[in-house]
Amino acid sequence: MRYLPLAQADREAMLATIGAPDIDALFIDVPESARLGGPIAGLPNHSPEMLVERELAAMAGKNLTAGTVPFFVGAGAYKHHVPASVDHIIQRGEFLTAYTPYQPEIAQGTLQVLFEFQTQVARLTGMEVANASMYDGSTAMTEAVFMARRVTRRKKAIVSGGVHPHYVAVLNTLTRFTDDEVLTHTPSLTSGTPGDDMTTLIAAIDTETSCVVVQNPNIFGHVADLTPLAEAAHAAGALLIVVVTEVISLGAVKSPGEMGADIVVGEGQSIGNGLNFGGPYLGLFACRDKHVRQMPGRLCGETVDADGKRGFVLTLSTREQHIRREKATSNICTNSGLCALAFSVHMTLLGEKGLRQLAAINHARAVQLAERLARIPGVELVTQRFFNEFTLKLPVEARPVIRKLADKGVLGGVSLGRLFPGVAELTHGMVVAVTETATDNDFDAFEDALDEVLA
Amino acid sequence: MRYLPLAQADREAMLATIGAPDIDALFIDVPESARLGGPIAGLPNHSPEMLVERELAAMAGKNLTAGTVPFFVGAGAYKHHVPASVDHIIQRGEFLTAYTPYQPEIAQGTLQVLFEFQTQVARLTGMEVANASMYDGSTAMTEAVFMARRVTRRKKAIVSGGVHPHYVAVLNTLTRFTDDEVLTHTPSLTSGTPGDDMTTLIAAIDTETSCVVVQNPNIFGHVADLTPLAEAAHAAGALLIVVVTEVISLGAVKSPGEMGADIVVGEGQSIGNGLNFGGPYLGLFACRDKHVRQMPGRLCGETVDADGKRGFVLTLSTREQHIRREKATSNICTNSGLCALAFSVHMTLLGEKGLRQLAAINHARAVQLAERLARIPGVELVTQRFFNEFTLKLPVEARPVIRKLADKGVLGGVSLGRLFPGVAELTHGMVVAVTETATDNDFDAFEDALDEVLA
Amino acid sequence: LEEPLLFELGSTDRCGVDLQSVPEAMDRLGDLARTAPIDLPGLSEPETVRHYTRLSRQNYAIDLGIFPLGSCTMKHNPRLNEKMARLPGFADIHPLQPQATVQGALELIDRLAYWLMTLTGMPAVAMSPKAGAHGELCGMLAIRAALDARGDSRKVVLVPESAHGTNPATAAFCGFTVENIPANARGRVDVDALKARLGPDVAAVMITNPNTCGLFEPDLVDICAAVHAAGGFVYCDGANFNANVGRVRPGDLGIDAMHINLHKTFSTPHGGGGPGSGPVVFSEALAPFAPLPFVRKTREGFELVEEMQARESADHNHSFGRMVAFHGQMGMFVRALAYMMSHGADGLRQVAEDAVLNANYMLASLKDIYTAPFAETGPCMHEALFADDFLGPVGLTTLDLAKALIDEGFHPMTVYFPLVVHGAMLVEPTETESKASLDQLIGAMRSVAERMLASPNDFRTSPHLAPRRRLDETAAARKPVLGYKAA
Amino acid sequence: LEEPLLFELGSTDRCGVDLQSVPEAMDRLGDLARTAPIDLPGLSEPETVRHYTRLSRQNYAIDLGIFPLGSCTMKHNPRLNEKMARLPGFADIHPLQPQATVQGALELIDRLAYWLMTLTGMPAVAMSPKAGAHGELCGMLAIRAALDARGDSRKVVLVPESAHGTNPATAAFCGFTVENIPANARGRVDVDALKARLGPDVAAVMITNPNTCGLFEPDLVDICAAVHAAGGFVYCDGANFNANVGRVRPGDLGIDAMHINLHKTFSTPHGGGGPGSGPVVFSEALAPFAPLPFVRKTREGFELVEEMQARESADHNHSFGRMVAFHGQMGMFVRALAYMMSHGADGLRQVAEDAVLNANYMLASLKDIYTAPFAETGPCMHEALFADDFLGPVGLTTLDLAKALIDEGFHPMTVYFPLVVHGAMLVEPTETESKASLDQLIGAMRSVAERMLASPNDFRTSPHLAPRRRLDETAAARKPVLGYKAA
Repeated sequence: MRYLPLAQADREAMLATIGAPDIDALFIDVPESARLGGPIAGLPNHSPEMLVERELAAMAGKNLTAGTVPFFVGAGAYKHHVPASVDHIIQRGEFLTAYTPYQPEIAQGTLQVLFEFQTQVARLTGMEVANASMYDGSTAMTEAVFMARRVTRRKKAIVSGGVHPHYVAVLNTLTRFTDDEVLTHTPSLTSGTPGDDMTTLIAAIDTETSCVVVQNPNIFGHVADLTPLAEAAHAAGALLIVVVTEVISLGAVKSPGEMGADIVVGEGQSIGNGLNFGGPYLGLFACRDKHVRQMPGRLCGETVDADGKRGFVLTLSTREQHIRREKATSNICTNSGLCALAFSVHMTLLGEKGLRQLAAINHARAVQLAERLARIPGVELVTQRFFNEFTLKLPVEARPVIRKLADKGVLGGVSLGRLFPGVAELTHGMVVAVTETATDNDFDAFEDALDEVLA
Repeated sequence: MRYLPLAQADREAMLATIGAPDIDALFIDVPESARLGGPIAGLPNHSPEMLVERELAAMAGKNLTAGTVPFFVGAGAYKHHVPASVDHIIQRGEFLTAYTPYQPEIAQGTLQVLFEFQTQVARLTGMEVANASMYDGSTAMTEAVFMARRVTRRKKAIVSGGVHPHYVAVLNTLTRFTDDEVLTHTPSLTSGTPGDDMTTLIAAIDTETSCVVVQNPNIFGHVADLTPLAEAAHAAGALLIVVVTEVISLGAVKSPGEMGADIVVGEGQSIGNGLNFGGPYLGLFACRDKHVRQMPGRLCGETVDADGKRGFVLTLSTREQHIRREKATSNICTNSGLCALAFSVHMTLLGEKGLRQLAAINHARAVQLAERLARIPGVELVTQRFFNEFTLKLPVEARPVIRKLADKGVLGGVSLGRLFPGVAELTHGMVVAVTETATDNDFDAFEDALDEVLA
Repeated sequence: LEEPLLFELGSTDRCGVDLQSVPEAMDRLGDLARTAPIDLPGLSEPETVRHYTRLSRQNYAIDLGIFPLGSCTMKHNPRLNEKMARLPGFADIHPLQPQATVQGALELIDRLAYWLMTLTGMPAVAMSPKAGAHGELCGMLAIRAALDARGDSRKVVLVPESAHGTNPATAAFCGFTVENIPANARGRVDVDALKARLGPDVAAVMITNPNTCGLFEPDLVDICAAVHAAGGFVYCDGANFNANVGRVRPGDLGIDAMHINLHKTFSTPHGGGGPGSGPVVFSEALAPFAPLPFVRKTREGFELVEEMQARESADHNHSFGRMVAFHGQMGMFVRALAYMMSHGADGLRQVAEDAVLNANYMLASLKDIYTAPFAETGPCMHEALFADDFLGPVGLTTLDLAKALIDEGFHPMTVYFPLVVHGAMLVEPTETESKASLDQLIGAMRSVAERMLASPNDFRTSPHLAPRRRLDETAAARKPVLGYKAA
Repeated sequence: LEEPLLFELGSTDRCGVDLQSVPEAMDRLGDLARTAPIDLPGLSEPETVRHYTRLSRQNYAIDLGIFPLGSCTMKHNPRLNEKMARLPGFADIHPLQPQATVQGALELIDRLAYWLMTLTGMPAVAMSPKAGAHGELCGMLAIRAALDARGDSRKVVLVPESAHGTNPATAAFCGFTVENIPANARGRVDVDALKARLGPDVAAVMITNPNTCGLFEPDLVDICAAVHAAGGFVYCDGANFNANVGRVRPGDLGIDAMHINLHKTFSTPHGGGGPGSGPVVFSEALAPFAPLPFVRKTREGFELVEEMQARESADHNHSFGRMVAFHGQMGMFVRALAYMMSHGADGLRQVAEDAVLNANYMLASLKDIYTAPFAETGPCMHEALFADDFLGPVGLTTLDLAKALIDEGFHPMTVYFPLVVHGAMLVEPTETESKASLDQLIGAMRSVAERMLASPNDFRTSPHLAPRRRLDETAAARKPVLGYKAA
């Protein structure tokens, strides 16, 4: 077995050193009723690498790969081009096979990367400080709500109808057994601003409110000015939590920080990370300096060593569960270290100049496609102010349309019916994402296919 | 431009340091008639990584990839499964982007690998010493002939008809303007041993003969006992050069060293390296200790450093052209360092146990297929004693048969007509290679397709 | 050469990518366009590769040497897994594509689920949790939901002293009250104390098995029966499943839920702190409460069930809901399945045996010098536990020993964990270390210990040979500097 | 920790692969089966990965820092190139597949050939040579074949003193007699001496341009005309094409043949000593003699012409034959084309400009301390040449300086080459170094030089900080140990 270095002779010599007659003697604490006499039934034995590869490749081959078709699926995960050097770097054994940097003297590589990552995320979101990443955007958002509760000592969270419904579902799950109150809004396409009306949200804020949670661009692609909301929240002593699921938008859209956010959470997948059928992804979490000790997740901080040289360590671990146990700020333990590295490398390659240009391309291409599709009879462009994703209202239910598009080899968008089951008003809606990877031919194919399906 | 770090401001500052008014001032030595005023016409400007990737992937997509079809093509290049860890290791920046180890103190990684490689090759071929690799098997064979000339001070090389015709062609090219005499033999399928008869070869040896060159297994797959040939050559004061194009065979077939070879050359591609449409490949070169100073190519040797620690250096460079200039032992300069690394890693993963098992699988599978195909009416199995490759004589010309097989999605072998243009007797011959990668389904597909094409 | 920070190297107008030019189109952002400087420096590709390559070399890693962190299970990460996870058919598919276009992905999840259920002997599994602690949360939420479903408001969760810190944190997060259960002198749960505490207010017991001292809980079958009899559930922390896999099916012990750290037992890479993946297996009693989404095999193929409202499902009609935005850590699933298929049933059994053998070999080879609290109670499982009592006379500690090992070229073991042992050193070699590698580490540990006892003053300020000397963690926490600010 | 040799780590029964069991079949090898031990040790996969990872870390590499080896052109190797070369459509096709099944591969070769011809301004190119020296051989064989075709038996090849050592070696290999031509005081070919030597016995002149002193040969047009007038050919060593690419087309200078090192100019990785790739461009006069095989575009697609006997070809009917078994270094072709397409015509011009700018910046920044033999004759091209005269007074040499630079964390420049300068130090930064990187190297070179002059005795035994101290090369050559033998 190729991953096991012990030879039979080694095993025997080691048992002799231990003074055990055989390997079974080392498992004597296992209750007799639970001892297995041999390999577990129902599973094949070990397999050559070539055959494992062949079997997995066959499974992979049954999927329709994004890169091989006109592709416009978004709604929280985005197909962007990732430079080859990113993957090269994250495959360095020293990054790939290192553990959490608990011995900082021999983990400065990972630690400096995290320090740089934190700085990049803080600047990108317009905030003062960011953590070393979390599982994904949805769990980061839930952690933000809990953090707001700790900061404000209030229990009521107001959640915009424009927030990704899966994120809201995660929040609902994790507050189901706590005494948190989560006030959600059912979105609507009929208002000028798909999602919900800012005035409704503002009206809901009261002195019990710990935070208002809003996504920008929201799940419908709509981009809003959050300043009035921030002012209203702050006036009531509440925090504004802004969710960003398409992080490339921060190269074109005014940052949450500039609009008054207190906590920014996001999904960082778009930079450096592939689609991966939903994971692993990268939760971003940034806030203001004054709240840092209430922040969840790992933090890397600068310090000096015994010689006075600059170095980095994991810090403020007094907030963490392995020390605080039941009083920890969060249940979250690992971060997404390798995904954060990929993000940071890609972000470094882009720099501000590249990020702005990439965002501008995304925006321009989305505008071009939106205008083309809106010309198809019966199709209405619902989102007017958007970044690289917009909502179309179709003359028929969107879900079967998307299936028919797929049959024609076009992956055309996400139906709002799938995202919001049970909200009848939304079933005709389709969210379409456009990135730099879409070609003019892809546009033609999409337009033609949609035309045909709707005809 | 993503690979160029200088910013415009850097360029200006540097010109100022140099004291040059502009970049053109640095090119003043270029004759005016040859100065280009701007980018060369006829070529596109720089292109984003995404677009380069797309364009090259489109070209790659036009090829029929070996791994996707029943595949039986050999004749000097073989499809074997290479473990994923091999490619991981050769992509380590410290191996991939290092230069020839001219400063040994900071190149011990490459040097130790070469030292280990040399040892592996020597043991594999049954010889005493091996060099650090050459371009490919064909150039290694030519170098061996020149080496035999240096050792024996004779000019006549006798080349078996069983040697890969491309190898013979290379030898002919490089001796075209020298006073070497190369005596080649036209192979025949009619003798019991396809290639040529041992007695004919032995008869050709005389006291002018510097070397006899023979391939084992030969181009027809035939495996011969070379001991009588070695004895005859040595009796006449000539060297026996043995060529091995399928290096996996050395896990099953008695080594050239055991059969009396003086020089063994080979193509190492089968271990660690992909098909790559013919290159880069890996020339192997091994010989007896007593001839080492006449050996071409780079050599890595053990020594000690100033502290007495074991270390490795390139050695015996007095044979090399950068020192000897026109008196160098060979024109060859670079080796195939990275391919040698891949070979060495794969060889290490295999070890003797794995190599023997792999060779046994190859042999058994080839025997199975040969017996199946030989049952097809009109098909004759010409090679009786073979390793993983054998020659079939078809009732019709082989070249069109192979094209028709390809149309049916089976890459079925190499026609002898392609390898030996102009030798009428061979046009019905097809060389079929079978490795561990061929499945039973592949066998079925080949048999059915050949049956149909010949029907 | 010291590697500067990116912010000291790069500039906002430097760029390591080439992009298409921006096409002509109407701007739809208006006054919401970002105009203020962001101050994100860029580098060309050569500078980027070099920056990160240099940084990487300041890390220790399993590719460089043994990483004997107890409870962390740092084993070899096969390169095949990396290759498979990068197949475009897995890496380049979107979680919201029509299900008909991702049948291979759903098949893979279903296949992995089958392996996990078979290896644990449990009838159900939740795939979406993103890490071990997230898996614990999933398990405890299911227990909470199951209790609620029967109208039972029990609130107490019993946790042994030696539990992972995450256990009490998770229980608290689900609204439970945590009470500790002491360990006995043999390093196991005090069964009598536990049984005595059971009652109608006890919702669950959380047990780590093998426990954090690296010992198998021999009374677990008995404990499970007692907890069940008292109307509670047993959550098993599966972080240490590497010691059992293929030799013991946790389901045969009677537990109700257990998370599995794919990176620990099934060799997905840790990557300097994640991503992890923490599927949770459930007993029949808890299966109906498992989270969404899940994969179901139907006659037409594989179905991803994303919501309960719209359809009937006998098994999952009480699902407590969604834990993550999409379907879990697909990239880790591919790696774990590649590993499982490579090892097979026979290989995975060998994994546990070699892991346990290696740990006992370490224990046997060092217990004459190192304080070994439970060495006399019998063999350990996959971890050998030591303590620093033997250093007491010379005034040195576990920390000093760890830092001294760094100077020997090794990553230290886990230190000061478990908390139940003073100055604990928890050594977990894993099954992917050779005897030669263990002998090297044993040699270094013996040599360091001997030298520490002989010349203690040489060891108060180690390491000396690492990229950094001891770092001032107190200063870092007192006045945190968490991002770069230009001087 | 020192890394042992594989032969000290492994054993013949250890194995890092799992294979199918051997199927039942008749043995057809009989008494030719290999039965004696081969003594090839194996390792498990974890041990293998660790062995090579550890070894790799004893290497310096471009990914770690500037690699200023003059004449070697160590530039950044883009990772896109590696990715493209691994596309199965390129990496997993056999050289002898039917041509209809490899049209994309032939297209790629044709496309690369077009780029090379366009960039050099030459009408033909031979793709198969496997390295620079092999390309030289190809060029000289073509010249020999062209002379033979016209029944001309000229034998003398003139080579400037400053030529690469490979030049005379190659000429000798083709049966030519080599004569040296001196350099003038400005480091260029002495044109008068060369012209004086021309005559009916001179077959060819081999010139390196830019030459090995890093200088452009300003009289090359003139030289070519004179050689042609005398009935000879001009071979241009293109190893230094990186200095010209996009700014000068060698064809415009009048040369007849030039090899191109794809790894030097077009960034295919050097890999610790190869594989290289050395295509050769030809003038109209030499084109018909180019080697087989070659790719030809036809109406039906691309054709690989493998032999001349069977078909008529006006262009190649005098081909001198085959140089390699198959079609050349496909893997390198893919990388080089990816690089060219990435840079484009504008980017390649910038490559030459930045390479020359960087070299002149090095020269300007160091010439006050370092002896700079030709600094006063004008700008250099892509390499800055220094000499160790300035160290003479303190009894130190170029070698000492090189080893001292190792202790500063840098790879030294090329030393003792070109031979025409005493204690030569040839510094080639390449265009992929940033100004910051150059400033670091300049700082180190200045500091080392100053300290060497001030305290020469500190520098006679450098390096001290590398994985090894100075190695005994004499002992290695006197009694060569070229393979491992068990003690």
